[in-house]
Amino acid sequence: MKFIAAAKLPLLLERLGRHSQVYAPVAVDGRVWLSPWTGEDIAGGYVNPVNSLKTLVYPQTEAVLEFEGGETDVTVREASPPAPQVIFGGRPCDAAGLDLIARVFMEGPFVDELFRRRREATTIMTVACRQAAPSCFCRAMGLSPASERGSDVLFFPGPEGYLVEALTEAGEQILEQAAGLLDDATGDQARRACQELPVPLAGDLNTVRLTPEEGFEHPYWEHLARRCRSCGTCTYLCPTCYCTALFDVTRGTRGRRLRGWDCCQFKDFLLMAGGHNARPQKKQRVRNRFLHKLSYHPANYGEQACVGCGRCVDNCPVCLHMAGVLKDLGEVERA
Amino acid sequence: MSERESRLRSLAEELLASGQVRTFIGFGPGYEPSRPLPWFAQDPAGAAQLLLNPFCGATLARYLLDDGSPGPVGVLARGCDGLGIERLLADRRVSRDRVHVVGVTCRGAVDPDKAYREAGDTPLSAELEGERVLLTTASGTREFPRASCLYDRCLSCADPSPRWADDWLDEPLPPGKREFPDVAGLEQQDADRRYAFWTRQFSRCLRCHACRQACPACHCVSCSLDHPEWLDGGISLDNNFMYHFTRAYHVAGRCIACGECQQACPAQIPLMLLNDKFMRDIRDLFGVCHPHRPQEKEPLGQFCPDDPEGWREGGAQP
Amino acid sequence: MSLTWEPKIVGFACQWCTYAGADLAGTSRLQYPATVRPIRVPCSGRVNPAFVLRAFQRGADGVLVAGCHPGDCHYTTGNLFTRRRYSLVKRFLEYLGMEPERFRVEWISAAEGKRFAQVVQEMTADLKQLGPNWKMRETT
Amino acid sequence: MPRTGVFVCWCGINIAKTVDVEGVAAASRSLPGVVHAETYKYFCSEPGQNLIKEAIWEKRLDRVVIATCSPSMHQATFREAAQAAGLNPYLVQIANIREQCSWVHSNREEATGKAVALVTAMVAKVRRDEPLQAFTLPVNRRVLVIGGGIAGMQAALDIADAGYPVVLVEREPNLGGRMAQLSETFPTLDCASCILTPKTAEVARHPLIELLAYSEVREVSGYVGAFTATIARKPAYVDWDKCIGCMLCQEKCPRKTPSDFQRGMGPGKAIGVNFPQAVPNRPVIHREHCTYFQTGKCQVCARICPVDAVDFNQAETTQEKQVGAIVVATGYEVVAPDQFGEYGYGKYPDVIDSLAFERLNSSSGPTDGVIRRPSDGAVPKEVVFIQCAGSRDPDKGKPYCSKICCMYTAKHAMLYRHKVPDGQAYIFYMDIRAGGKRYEEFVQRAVENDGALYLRGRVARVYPEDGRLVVKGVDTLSGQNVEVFADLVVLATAAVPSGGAPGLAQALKVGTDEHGFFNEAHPKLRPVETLTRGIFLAGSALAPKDISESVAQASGAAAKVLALFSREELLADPLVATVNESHCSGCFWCRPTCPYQAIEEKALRDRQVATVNAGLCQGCGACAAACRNGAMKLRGFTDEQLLAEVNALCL
Repeated sequence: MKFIAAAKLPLLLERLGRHSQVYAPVAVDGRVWLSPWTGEDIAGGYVNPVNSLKTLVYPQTEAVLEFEGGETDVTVREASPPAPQVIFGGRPCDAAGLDLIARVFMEGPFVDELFRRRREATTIMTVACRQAAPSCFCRAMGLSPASERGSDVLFFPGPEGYLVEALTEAGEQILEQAAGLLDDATGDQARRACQELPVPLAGDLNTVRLTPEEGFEHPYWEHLARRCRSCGTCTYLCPTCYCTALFDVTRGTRGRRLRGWDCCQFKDFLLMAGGHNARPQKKQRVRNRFLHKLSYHPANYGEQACVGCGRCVDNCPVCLHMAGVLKDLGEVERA
Repeated sequence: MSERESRLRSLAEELLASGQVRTFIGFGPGYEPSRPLPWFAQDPAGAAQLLLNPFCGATLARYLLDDGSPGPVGVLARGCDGLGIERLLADRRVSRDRVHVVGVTCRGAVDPDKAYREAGDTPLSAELEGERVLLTTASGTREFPRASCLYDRCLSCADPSPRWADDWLDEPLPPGKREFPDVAGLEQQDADRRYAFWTRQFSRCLRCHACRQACPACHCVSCSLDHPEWLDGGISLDNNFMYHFTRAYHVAGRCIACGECQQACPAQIPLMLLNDKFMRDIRDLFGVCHPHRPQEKEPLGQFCPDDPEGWREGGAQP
Repeated sequence: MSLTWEPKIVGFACQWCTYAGADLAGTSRLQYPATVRPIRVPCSGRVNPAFVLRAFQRGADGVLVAGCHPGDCHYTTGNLFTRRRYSLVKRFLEYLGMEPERFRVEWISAAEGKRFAQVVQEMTADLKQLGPNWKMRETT
Repeated sequence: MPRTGVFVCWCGINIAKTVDVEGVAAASRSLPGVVHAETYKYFCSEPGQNLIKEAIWEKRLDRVVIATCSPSMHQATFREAAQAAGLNPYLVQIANIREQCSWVHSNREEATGKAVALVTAMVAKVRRDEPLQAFTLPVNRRVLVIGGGIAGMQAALDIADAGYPVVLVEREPNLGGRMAQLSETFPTLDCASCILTPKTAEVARHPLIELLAYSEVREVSGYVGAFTATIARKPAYVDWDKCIGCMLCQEKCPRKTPSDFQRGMGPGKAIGVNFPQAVPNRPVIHREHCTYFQTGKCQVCARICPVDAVDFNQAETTQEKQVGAIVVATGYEVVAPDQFGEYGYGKYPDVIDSLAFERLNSSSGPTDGVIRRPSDGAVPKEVVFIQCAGSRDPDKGKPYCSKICCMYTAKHAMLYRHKVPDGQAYIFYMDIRAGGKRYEEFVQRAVENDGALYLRGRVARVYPEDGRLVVKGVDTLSGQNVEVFADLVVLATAAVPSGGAPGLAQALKVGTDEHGFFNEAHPKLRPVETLTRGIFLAGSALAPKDISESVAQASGAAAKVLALFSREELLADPLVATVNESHCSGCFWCRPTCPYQAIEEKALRDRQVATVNAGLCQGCGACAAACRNGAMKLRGFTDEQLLAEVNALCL
C-alpha cells in the first residue's frame, strides 16, 4: 500500500503522460468529464464523471478499417493500433462495468480484436468513493465504493493525499514509473472509510420476485413503458450497455468502416430490411432493456449487467431507471 | 393535498367514469416525492393518485402521440403543455376529438436537482410564494429564491396557462411577452468565439436524441436525421453540427419554447439558445410578435410580398 | 494543388434564371474564376438549407444560393419562400460561427450573365482573403 | 451498381480548346459505376448520337452522362438518342462543361479540374435516377391569343383556319394595333389599311374566333393543355349589341379631346371609334375626356343615339376562359415624349415622332393625308428626320436598335417628296439598317429618286428661331458641323414593349428582359416559344420587328399551337413530386408552398397522407424543401441526388 500527496498527483499524471495519453476528471461547464488531460485542475468533488470508463475503451465511434480503390482493385487497411492510455479518476462501479463488458468482448470463442487491443493499451486507475449520491446503488449490485474489479490501481482519497494500491500486474508496472512520488502508507484509515461508506439505495433492491419467465407478459411493463420517450440517454450513459452497429462511410473511391454504439430504445433499432420491425412497440423495447440486464445477460455470464452507477437514475427525464424497476420488481405481485 | 389537486382528481375520476375519456394523463407518485412521474390513469383508482404540486416538471403533450393510450385522452395542461397540444393539433398529428384538455395555471416547477443542491438534502415538498420557494426536507423547511430552485425554462416562461381548455382547475393568467436576452449576448461575440462556443457544446453531444424525443414539434413518422444519406459516420463534431442545425431549422417557427430539449439533454447543451435565435429573428424579420405560439399559418409556410432580405443587413446582428 | 490556393464554391442555381444567366455568361464568353461548381435545381425554393451545411461539411469553402428576382419566379412563389428561409438560415449560420462572406444568397436573372460572373469574382476574392474553411467541416 | 457510360464532347474546339477532354474521360473511368468513357468532336451530331447508341447496346449501359453544352441546348436530343437505343430517357444527365466551364475559364488545368468535378457530380446523380415514363394530360384544344395587332390576328386566323377555336383579346377598342396607325408600308408602299382591314374583317366574321375587344387578361392559372384565363372587359359605356354603328354619337359629341391614336396630330371625340374602318366598328366613351363623367351634364350621345345604346353605368365584367395554349402578341409602343429634352420633343409643337408623321400621311388621318405642320398647318418645305431617337442609347436605358426606323424613315422621305415635290428631306442617321428583301433598293430609291439627303451624324440640339426650327448637328462624312433650318422635325423614336406587358408577364409567369420584352425559350432555336410550355410569342412583344417578320413569327407560333393540338393528349414531363407514404407524417406542411395547389389529402388506414396531382405539379420542388423528413421526393432532384452532387463536387 503506497501513499501519494495530493499535490504530487499532477506530477504523476504528467510523468505518465510522457508515454501514454492520460485522461483525468475535468470540470467542463459545471459537470465533470473524463477528458484528455493537459494540465487542467483535476476535479475532486464529483460522484461520477458524465462519461464512463467504457467510453474511452469502447468509444461511441471508432474506425474498424479503411478501404480504397475501384470496382476490382480494392485495398483494405486495418485501423491503426490504439495509443497506450492511462485513465485516472474513474469510479469502481465504472471499472466493474468495463470488466463486465470485457468478458462479453473477450471471453468465449470469438475475441473482439478492436476491444482487446484498446483494453490492453489502457491502464485504469480508479478512485474509491468518499461520498455517495442519492442515486448510487452499487451495493445493491454486489459492488462497493471501494470495489477492485476491473481496476489496475485503486486510489483511496484521504485528507492530505491518496492511499495507492496496485491491484494488477499492469498496475505494478505503472506505479514503477511513479517512483519518487510515492511514499509508504502509514495506516489504511482512508481505505476503510471508503469500504464502509454507506450507499443510500438500500441493499434490498435485488430481491427480484418477478422472474422474467413469468413476468414477460406482466402488465407492469405496459404501465412502466408508457412514460418512456424512447430516447437514448439511459443506454448512451450506461457503463454496461454494449450494443453495437457497423456502418461504412465512403468519400469518392476512399472509405472507412466504422463501429459505433446502437440503442435498443430507438424505434428503428430492430427495423430490418424489408420494413419488418421485431420490436415496434415501446413496451417491448423498454422490457427488453431491463430483461437483458437482469435475465438474459445473467443467463450467459452469471452476473447482472448493472453496476449501480446511478447515471440512468440521474438523467432519465421521466425517472424510468434501473433502481426504480428493481424496486418495483421486488414489490409487484405476480399475475 | 392542495385544493387544485383534489379538484383535479375528482374531475379525472368523473371523466374516466363517464367514459368521456378512456385515459387521463397527468402526474403520479414516483420513487421520491420531488420526482413525480408522468401518469396514465385508465380508471378512477388511477385518477385518485393524480398529483399536482410544484415538483410536476416534464411537459406531457408528446404523450398524446402514443397510440398505446386508448383515446379520447384527458390531459393536464399547464401553459407549456397547452402550447405543445396546439403544436400537435396544428401539425395534424393528433385530432382535436382525441384530446380533452384540463387547463391549470403554473407559476413554475421546482427542479429536484437544483433543490437538492440548495437544500443539501432530498426535498420532500415545496411551496411557491411569489418570489420565494419553501423547500421542506427531512431537517425542516427553508426559504430559497425562485431562480435557485426552478427549472431554467420556467424562469423565462411567458405562458403560465394554456390559451384554451375544455375544463379549468383555476383562473387562467394572461400570456406575457417572451424575450431572448442570451441570443443578443452570443451575437455580440465575433465569429470565431461563437464557433468555439458551439464547438465546445456540440463536442459533448451523445446524439442520444433526448432533445428530439422530448420536443412537441419534432414528431415525424420517420426522422430524416435517422436516414444515412443525411447523417452517416456516427458521432463526430461536424455530424453533431449538422444534427443540431437541421433540428433547429426544422422546428424554426414551430418551437413552443417549452425548453424540454435543454432540460432533457444529459450533456446540458444550451439548446434553447438555438431555438431562441430563430424565434428572435422570426419576430424581427417577419413581425411575428409571439413566434412560439402556434398560428394559423406557420412563419416559414407563408411569405409577404415585401419580406426583408435578412441576409443583407449585417448578418448575425439584428 | 495550383500554386495559389483556389477556394471551392458550391453554387445552387435555379434553372430558369440563375443557371440560364450563367449560361449567358458562357455564351458572352465572360471570364470568371473556376471556383464555382454549379448545381442545377428547378427553383431556388428547392434548395434545402441542410444542403448548404452539407456542402460546408464536405469541404466547400463558400456556398451560393441564387434564384430569380422576387416576382420573376417561373413558379411564382418559389423564391419568396427562399427569401424567408434564407433570411433566417444566413443569420443562423453566422450565429453558429460561420463567416458572413462564406454563404451568399443572390437574385440573378437569366439576363444577368455579368452579375453571375461578378458574384463569383467577389466571392472568390473574399474567400481567398478568408482562406480555406475548416468550420463545421468533417475531418476524415 | 448501374453500368454508366460517360461521353465527353469536344464541341469542335469550344470545349476541347480549354478542357482536356481526354483527361476528363480518363478521370471518369475510375468513377464508381463507370464502365465506358469516350470523347467525340460533336456528340449532338448524327454520327455522335450513333456512337452513344452503339455504346449503350454493346456495353449494356443503363446510365448515361454526356459532358457537353448546357442541358437547355441538347437535353432533349440526348434523351431521344438514349430512348432510340432502348434506354429510358430519364436515365441521362448532362454535365455542362461548355457554357459553365470551357467558355468561362481560360486556365486549362482549372477548367479540366472543374469539368471532372461536374462529370463526377452527374455520375453520382444519374446513379440515383429512376426510369420514368412521361404521362398524358388532356389538351383543351382552344387557344387564347393576347393582342389584336397584325401578329395576333395572323396567329388567330392560322389556328382558326386549321379548325380550332380561338379567343382573341385586344386591349384597344379595335383590332389593328400599331399597323392601324400607319399610312403606307415599306418596301411595297402598300396602303396599310388596305392590307390590314381585310384581315380585321376576316377575324371579325371568322366563326371560330371569339373576339374580346377592349379587354385585358388579368390572371392566368393552370398549365399547358389546361390554362384558365380571367379576362376583364373594360366598360365602353355603350352597349355594343344594341349599337348599329351609325356613329351619330361621335359626330354630335361636342367635346374635342386629345387622341392617342392620332398621336396628338388631331383631335378625337369623347365617344367614337379610332378610325372609320375600325373593327369592331363600335364606339367607346373615353371616361377621362367625357363631360358627363366629369360634371354629370351633357349626355348628348345618349340623347342622339337612335337605339338607346349608351349606358353610363356599364361596369367592368370578367369572365374565365379555359384554353390549352396561349399566344402572346402584345406588340410595341413608341417611347413617351418626355425623354428628349435636347430635341424639344413635347415642348415645340413642330417636333413630332414618326408615328405622328404616319398619322399626317394617313388618308383617314386628321389632315386627310396632307402633310401639315402642327403649329400653323402650313405645308413644311424642309423636314428633318432624326434617326435613333432613344434607340442605341445606353444613357437612355435602351442600348438596343429598334430595327424598323431606318426603313420607315426612308418611306417617310419618299412619301414627303411625293406629296411635296419641292420639299427637301434631311435624314440624320448613324447607320442605315436595311437588311430585308428589297429593303436596300428601297432606301437607294429614296436617295436617288426622291432626293432624300442623308447626313451621317447625330443631332446636338433643336431650337426654335423666328418661326422655324434650327437643327444643329454634324456630318461626320464631311467632318463639318451642320445647321439645317427646318419647318418640321420628325424623331424616329425607340420602340418599347406595350404598356400591358409587365402585368401580363407576371400573370403568365413568363420572364421578360430588362426592357420588358418577353424572353423567348432560345434566341436562335426556339424564337416563338417561351420557357413555359404551352405559351408562345409572336411579333414585337419579343423585340421590335417589322410587319413581315411579325407575320412570319405569328404563323410560326400558330404552327407550334397546332402541333400541340394535333394530339388528343399531351405527354407531360414525369419530373414531378411524389410522396413516400410510409414516411409522410400528414402534417401537410408542404401544401402552403405549392403555387399550383397540386398537393391533396389521401386517407391511409390510420392517418391522412399527402399526395401529388401529377397534372398540376410543375416540379418546382418547394414542397420537397419544406418537407422536413424527406417524405416528399421531387423526381430528378431528390434529396439523395442533390446530396450526392454536393458530395461529389466537394471531393
